[in-house]
Amino acid sequence: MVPNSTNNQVMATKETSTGPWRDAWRSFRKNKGALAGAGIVLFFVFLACVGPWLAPQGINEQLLTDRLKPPSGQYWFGTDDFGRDIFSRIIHGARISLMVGFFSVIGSVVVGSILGIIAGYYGKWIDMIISRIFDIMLAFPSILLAIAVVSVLGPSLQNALIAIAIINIPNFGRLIRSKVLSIKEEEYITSAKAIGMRDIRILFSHILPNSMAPVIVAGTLAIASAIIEAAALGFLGLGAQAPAPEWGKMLADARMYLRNAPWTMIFPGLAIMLTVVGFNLMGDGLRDALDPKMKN
Amino acid sequence: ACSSDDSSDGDTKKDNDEGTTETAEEKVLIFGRGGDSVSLDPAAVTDGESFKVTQNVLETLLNFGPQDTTINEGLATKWEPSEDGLTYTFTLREGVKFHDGTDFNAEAVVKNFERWASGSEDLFPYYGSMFGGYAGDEGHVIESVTAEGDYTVIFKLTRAQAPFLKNIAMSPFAIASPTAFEAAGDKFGDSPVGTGPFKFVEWKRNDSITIEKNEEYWNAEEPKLDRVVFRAIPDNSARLNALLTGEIDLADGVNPSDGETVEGEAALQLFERPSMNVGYLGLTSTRPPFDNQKVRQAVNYAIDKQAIVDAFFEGRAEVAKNPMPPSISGYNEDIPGYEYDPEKAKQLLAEAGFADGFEMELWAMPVPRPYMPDGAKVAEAIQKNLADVGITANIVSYEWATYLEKAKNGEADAFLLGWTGDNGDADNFIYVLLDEDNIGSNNYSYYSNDETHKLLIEAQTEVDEEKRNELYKQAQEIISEDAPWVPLAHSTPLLAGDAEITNFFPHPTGSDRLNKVDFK
Amino acid sequence: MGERQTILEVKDLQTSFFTDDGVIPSVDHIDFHVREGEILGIVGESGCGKSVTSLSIMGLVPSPPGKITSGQILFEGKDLTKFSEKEMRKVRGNDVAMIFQEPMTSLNPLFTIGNQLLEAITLHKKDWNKKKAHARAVEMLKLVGLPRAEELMNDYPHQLSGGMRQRVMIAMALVCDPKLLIADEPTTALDVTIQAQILKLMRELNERLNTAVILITHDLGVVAETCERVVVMYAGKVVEEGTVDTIFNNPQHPYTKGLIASVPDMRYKKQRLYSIPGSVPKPGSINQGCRFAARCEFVFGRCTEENPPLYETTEGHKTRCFLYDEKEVLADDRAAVKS
Amino acid sequence: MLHYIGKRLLQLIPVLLGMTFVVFMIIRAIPGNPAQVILGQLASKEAIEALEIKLGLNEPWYTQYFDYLVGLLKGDLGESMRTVQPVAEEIWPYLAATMELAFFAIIIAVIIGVNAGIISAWFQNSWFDYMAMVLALIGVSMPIFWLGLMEQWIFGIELQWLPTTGREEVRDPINSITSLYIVDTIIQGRFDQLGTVLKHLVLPGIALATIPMAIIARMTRSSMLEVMRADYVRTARAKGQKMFFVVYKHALKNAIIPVLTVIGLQTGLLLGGAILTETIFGWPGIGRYIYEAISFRDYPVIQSGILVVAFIFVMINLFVDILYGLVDPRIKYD
Amino acid sequence: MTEPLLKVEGLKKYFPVRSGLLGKHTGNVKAVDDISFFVNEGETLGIVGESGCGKSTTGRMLMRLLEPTEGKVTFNGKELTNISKDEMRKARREIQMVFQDPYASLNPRHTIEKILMEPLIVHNIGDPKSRKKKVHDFLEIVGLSSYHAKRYPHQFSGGQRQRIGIARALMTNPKLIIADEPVSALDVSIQAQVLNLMQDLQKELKLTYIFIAHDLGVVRHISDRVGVMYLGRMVELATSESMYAEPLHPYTKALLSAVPVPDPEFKREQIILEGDIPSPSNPPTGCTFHTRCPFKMDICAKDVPQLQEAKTGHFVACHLYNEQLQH
Ligand SMILES: Nc1ncnc2c1ncn2[C@@H]1O[C@H](COP(=O)(O)OP(=O)(O)OP(=O)(O)O)[C@@H](O)[C@H]1O
Ligand SMILES: Nc1ncnc2c1ncn2[C@@H]1O[C@H](COP(=O)(O)OP(=O)(O)OP(=O)(O)O)[C@@H](O)[C@H]1O
Ligand SMILES: [Mg+2]
Ligand SMILES: [Mg+2]
Repeated sequence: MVPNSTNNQVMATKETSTGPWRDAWRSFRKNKGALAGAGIVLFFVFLACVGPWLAPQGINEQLLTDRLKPPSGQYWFGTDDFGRDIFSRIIHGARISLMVGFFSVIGSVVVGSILGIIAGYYGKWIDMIISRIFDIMLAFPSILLAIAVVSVLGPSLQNALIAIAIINIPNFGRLIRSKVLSIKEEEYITSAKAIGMRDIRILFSHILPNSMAPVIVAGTLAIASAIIEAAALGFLGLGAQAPAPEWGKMLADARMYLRNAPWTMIFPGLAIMLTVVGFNLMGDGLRDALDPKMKN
Repeated sequence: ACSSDDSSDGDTKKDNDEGTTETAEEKVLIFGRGGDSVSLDPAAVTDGESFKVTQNVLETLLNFGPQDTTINEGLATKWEPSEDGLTYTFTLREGVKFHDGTDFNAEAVVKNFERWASGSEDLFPYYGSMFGGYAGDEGHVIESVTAEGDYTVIFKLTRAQAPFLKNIAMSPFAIASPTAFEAAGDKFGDSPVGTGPFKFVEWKRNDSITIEKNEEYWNAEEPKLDRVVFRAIPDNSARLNALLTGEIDLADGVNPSDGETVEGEAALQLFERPSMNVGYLGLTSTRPPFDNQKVRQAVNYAIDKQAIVDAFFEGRAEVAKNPMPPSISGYNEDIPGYEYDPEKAKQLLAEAGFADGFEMELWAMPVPRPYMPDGAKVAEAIQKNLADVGITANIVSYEWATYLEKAKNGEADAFLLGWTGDNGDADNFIYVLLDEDNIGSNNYSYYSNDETHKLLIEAQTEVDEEKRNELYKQAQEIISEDAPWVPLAHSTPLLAGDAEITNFFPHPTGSDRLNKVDFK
Repeated sequence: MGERQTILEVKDLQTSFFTDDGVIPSVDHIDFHVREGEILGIVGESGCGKSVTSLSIMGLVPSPPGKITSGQILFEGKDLTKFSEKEMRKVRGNDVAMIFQEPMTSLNPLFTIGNQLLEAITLHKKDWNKKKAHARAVEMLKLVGLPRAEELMNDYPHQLSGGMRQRVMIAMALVCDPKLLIADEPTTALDVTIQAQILKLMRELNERLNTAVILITHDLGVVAETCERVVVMYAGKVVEEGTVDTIFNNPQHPYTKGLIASVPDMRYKKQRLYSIPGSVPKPGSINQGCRFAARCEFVFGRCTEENPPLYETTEGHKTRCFLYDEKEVLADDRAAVKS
Repeated sequence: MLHYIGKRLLQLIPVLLGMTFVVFMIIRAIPGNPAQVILGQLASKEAIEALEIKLGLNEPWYTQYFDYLVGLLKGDLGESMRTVQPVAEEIWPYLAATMELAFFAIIIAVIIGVNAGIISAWFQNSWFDYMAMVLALIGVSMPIFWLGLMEQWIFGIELQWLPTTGREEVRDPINSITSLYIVDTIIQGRFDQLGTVLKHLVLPGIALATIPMAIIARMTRSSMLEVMRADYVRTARAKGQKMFFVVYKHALKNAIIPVLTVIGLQTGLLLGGAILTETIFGWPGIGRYIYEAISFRDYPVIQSGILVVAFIFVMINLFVDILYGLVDPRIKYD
Repeated sequence: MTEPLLKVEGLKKYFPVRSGLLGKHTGNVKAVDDISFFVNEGETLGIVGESGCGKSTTGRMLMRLLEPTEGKVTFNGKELTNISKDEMRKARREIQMVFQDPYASLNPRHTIEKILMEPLIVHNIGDPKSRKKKVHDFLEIVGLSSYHAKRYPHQFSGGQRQRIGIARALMTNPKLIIADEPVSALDVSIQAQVLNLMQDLQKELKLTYIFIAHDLGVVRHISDRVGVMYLGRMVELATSESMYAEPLHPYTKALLSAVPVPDPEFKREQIILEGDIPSPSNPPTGCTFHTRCPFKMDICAKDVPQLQEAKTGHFVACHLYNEQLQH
């Protein structure tokens, strides 16, 4: 008699077949800022993918007779001191910046996650050691660490990427460690234990998926800062090498033309800012959508 | 022994007080530059930023000309070489006092040379390299330095050294107060005491060095300025900004691209430092394919030097064809140099068996230098030129110290580098940069040729100027043919200053004497 | 017992939340009143709008997204909904005070008990000097039965147990002699033995100070033991109102009946609990008809079409159910069936 | 409390020790020989070898490391290979310059960031909130060197309002006693000079403050939003407290703890991470000092410089942890 | 008398309190301190007590979700406290648990189907198809529908989630279910639904329950026997009739009298206890209740009273009922 009473219950939500991800997407979709951010990011991802076919010029088509030409119908963003089309270079550069962002963050997420999970899940002395390593890395002035790493490996885009990945490891490591620690205490973990589940399965089936949301959020935001860090390394001459159109390097190279040919600085600067704003907006939106604590 | 320190300290304070009360009439020159000095003991350092300061605090026995490297009076008023070139007699200026009040005399000169000769390369690096080593070393050129009376010093050499007088005129061999350096020991470089037109006042590390007028300077007319402050502003653009805002009066290391801007500003003037340098693309002749002379020549033909000079030196440089600038005696005008000729280059490549080109690393300097204001950009331009003849050049760069070390180890295929002369002697270019003796040192391209070696060694001891020049010209011919480098440019480094500045003559060595400088 | 003055009258109050999912009327046209010195209980299940009602009275509905969308709250004849924020501030803590459900979180953890008590005093007694205020604070702490009152003034909330904190909250609410005290589930977070202490204290204080109390709770037992009159809420509506005795002895609304029947009684063992089928509707999901219709055993056509009004069946006993509409012939019969 | 500090300091030892080790190994992995760098391009092989012996570079790394640690224990930070000065003596003016700049920046960042965050949270979704958050977003999205150059261009050159480089008006130099010019000018009563010192701080200070300001503003906002929903905030309002005091007294004190963490972290980051700002604004700070030491392979300077910066970083964070206890009586140190 | 399904002897759980530099062990939180009881097959044992008295700790130790500090748990003749972890894991097939918080105990990222399937996969029961069928069957059994299988926990109300929690506990056909405050978080009307469901299931599936709660009414309603805990100790254990009709321990008396009864006409003498529950990290000596006890004697502060049978089937740990004292 009791069971049948539920059939006429009013369901809590009208839509059927939704999941946490879909829910997150719904809340994300409502957030205008986040959508704008995602739009910007998608736009740059698009550029990165098809840029080479879109750009009117290659990355190193010099025309020394057309040096430092202001923006015009022919050169939308003007030309640089080699007479190269800045517009084309920025389009090509999207790929570099996104690559640095994505891969460095993936690198630090992978390494950071492994260390963080081990520390958080196994605790005790392993946690002690890993946490101390994180402390050491965090106490390092990060830009100096990056410079030192690039100095060891030699300046190149790939090495800049590695350096940025390294300096971000402890951030992710600590994030995941604390997440694992808190999820470990959740009741659904106890309930998984209560049904007799093995530790390792609990780790992969319950703890990991549930710690992903903050990692995705932090990762998106970290991509933003990685792009800026790459630009800073580029500015110091420690990033991508010529003639790669890395935006930070373009800025650094153009710095002496700030007065004579401001477009050489303005456009790459705007490109960096826009991309970074895009990732930040998207990250904030994801945080609101994925991190229930922030939900009102 | 401490008295000298104390008195100079006392002076400093007193003058400081005066300084602050009389700011209105004081003539202060603020000289912005790219880096700080390492030490103010000129003998102990090799960097130009140190000499920029010491040049005005300590003086050498002989001076270079105002804008060249001819030999002029300094602390010595007369100098006489013996016939065989083994003995030099210097007559010293009388009535000169060090800033600490002690007398400048022959004794002081002897003590300075004794100090250097008893040192080692890490203490007094230039002494060893210019005079063949230190006391007791086999190659040491200076056999003895002796005082005869108060104002005569006699140098005895073990063998003739052609550029000896030029060496004596170099900044590192400025005479310091023996009382001071004996008292200060290692710390002498913190507060140098010399006879120069300016006295050392204060050093705020990485920020500023202040020197002030030496009221007791032997030339009563000089200096005109009351105080000079050397400020370190590493970024070229920022330095120029500081000049534009009036925070500094004179800026070293102006980007060629900013030359026009400065010329366009009424309140500013542009100074050109006479060129005494060479910027080049070194081709490591031990590394294939650059062990092939034809390939090296092909690369020489492939690069459009004029375009590079126009674009990245903004035309403020002379296209180079020899390893040294034309202002140096012994320069060979008759060398034709390599014209920009991609066809010829391709042909040579084909002859060498590289019709389809090849792939190589092209090393780009990570730092600006007067002889190469922007290595990375020059590299990009070269990369393009090489691509046009079928050579794929990948630009690589290392952090500066690594760059030099790796290049020195012969790890580079082709690398950008350059050299600013120390004393304006041909030896200081050709021998130092291209002789087989200097492989593993400054001969980064690993060029070795017995013929040039013979010529260059002979020239070192040849006292007759004519004959010596002839030897160098021969060497240049051979080098041009062997093409271990692509000489690119002899640049004219730029400085910018307040329009009010007068009598500032930038010196080709990079160390400027400011004793005549004045404000309108 | 003489007829007491009504000090608070809530008329047709509607408070809505303007959310992304639309406008949710969490409190939907409710009416009730409180008389001087009485304890009025408001019961209802989670989410039925009890807290929103009390916050509406205090003018503390979080805004945005909440807003009082219609109705009046007459406190001593003056409509609080028309008050400016400044006027409201004078009322809060002074004429109407409130204590909240969670004694653990309702005190600011970073300030001493004394500091928070004194704040409550000096806000309204501007002319009192420090000493007087302090004396009053200590007096109140003693009044609510806290030992070591002087020392407690310098303690921080975390140094106190839950029961003690709730006593502090009560002291703080009563410090300015309010005419009305709203207690929003003051004992829900406490253990039974501590709950008994607090409820006893509240009854005593009510008698001694003659402060009117609105006691909000979801525990029918608490209501039965503490209150004089009861308002039963369901999904933002008042469904029944009456004295404690009538509500418990003669519940009329099917919801009230079900509620009372579904509580396990400690005194005897029921073979099987009565259970109301289904669950509480999400606010705003039912706009038409009686909100309880979907769970009601006695549902009939009209229930899902019209919104039932409050029928006053006997003096002071009101029910929002068509079963008590005189027009409904069947009503009496049906009601008889159950009770 | 003292016990707690002692314990924390003890815990620092392995971190700092690990730190020295990491730095030691990394810098030795950088290709390039200090002896070569010191002696310059002219140096002969023999000279380099001789200098290596003199600098102890020929010893195996563990001997060098051990010697360095022994030196550290004696309070000896080593001697700069380049300037032949004891690092301990040399480092202070650089550190002072950076500290002055970093603290100035963090103070700007805190004052503006915290207040902007509070007001944004208080008036959530108001135009102020939107503006402040958009600005904060742009703040974290801007490469700092580009901001610095733009600042110089606009406020220095075009408007001529503020000096663009250095710490002082060199025509009227400051008599340095502590190397902290603000302190120096005050103790000497030179308030005119204090003005110029502050003026010099403005542009680099703003460049440096931008990112922490934005981060602090966002952090404060979200922390405040959370706290403003707390029950005790409602309690305070129910007492009849003014909104201003509710926000600035009750809510802020609770919201500030996560913000303090951020402030501590950011202050620490500024100390070592101001290299670009220091370069662009010709600021003789520790970041540039270490950066240049890296390019000169001045091992002792790099090792000790980074160690000092890291030490200050952890000390600041320790200080922040102690601050927590002052703010929050629930936190006990034992 | 047959052997009880579960027997607990001298169970203890001390949580170490660490402090100082190296985390020196400076004391213990005696969360559970020497309790013994048994549960017969098919019956429901209720455990009541105020917050922090060690109810959940006890429940968790029975399944070794927490390792007991001391004591013996025998289930179905097997001593659970000395088998290996892996064996214990397997033994959990027989003992299952229902948790208090219907929101926190379900992984928000898994569908109901996945949540319910998990115990079957873990214990390797059946093949995918039969598992699916079983999931659907049990959804029906707990009063949900099979179309709910594809949904996520947040799409259900609290009562529905608790049904899911119960279904999960039933998936492996356990003998014993430990329910830790399964209805505390639920509204009254929903609470009744869940209690009814649990009773129905017990009958149908011959389940044994250990039912932990703090609501005395609920416990009385569902339990055959009731144990009362105070500060880590079991102070009274009896059939629910006996316990509610005639509580012996002063604490139980006070507890029962403090419970508000939803009947305005019901009048009784309330025993209002003074003060708060002491901290388990620093429990009073002797009888832990003596600090609040209205009938305190000298011995109470000294000796720990043992749980002993005062009447048939009615155990109490109080010196008032100590035979030695009575002569
Ligand atoms: N800030 C808010 N935003 C949106 N909706 C709200 C907000 N606060 C309350 N509500 C809605 O108002 C309804 C009534 O909430 P209220 O807090 O008054 O319930 P309650 O009866 O006090 O329940 P409980 O017993 O859980 O305290 C809730 O269903 C909720 O959806
Ligand atoms: N992991 C732990 N470490 C230290 N102390 C603990 C731990 N778990 C529980 N305790 C303590 O043990 C005591 C008993 O806790 P337990 O959770 O068993 O109580 P409970 O009776 O279930 O209470 P509630 O009704 O609040 O659920 C409490 O005082 C608690 O603080
Ligand atoms: Mg409520
Ligand atoms: Mg519990």
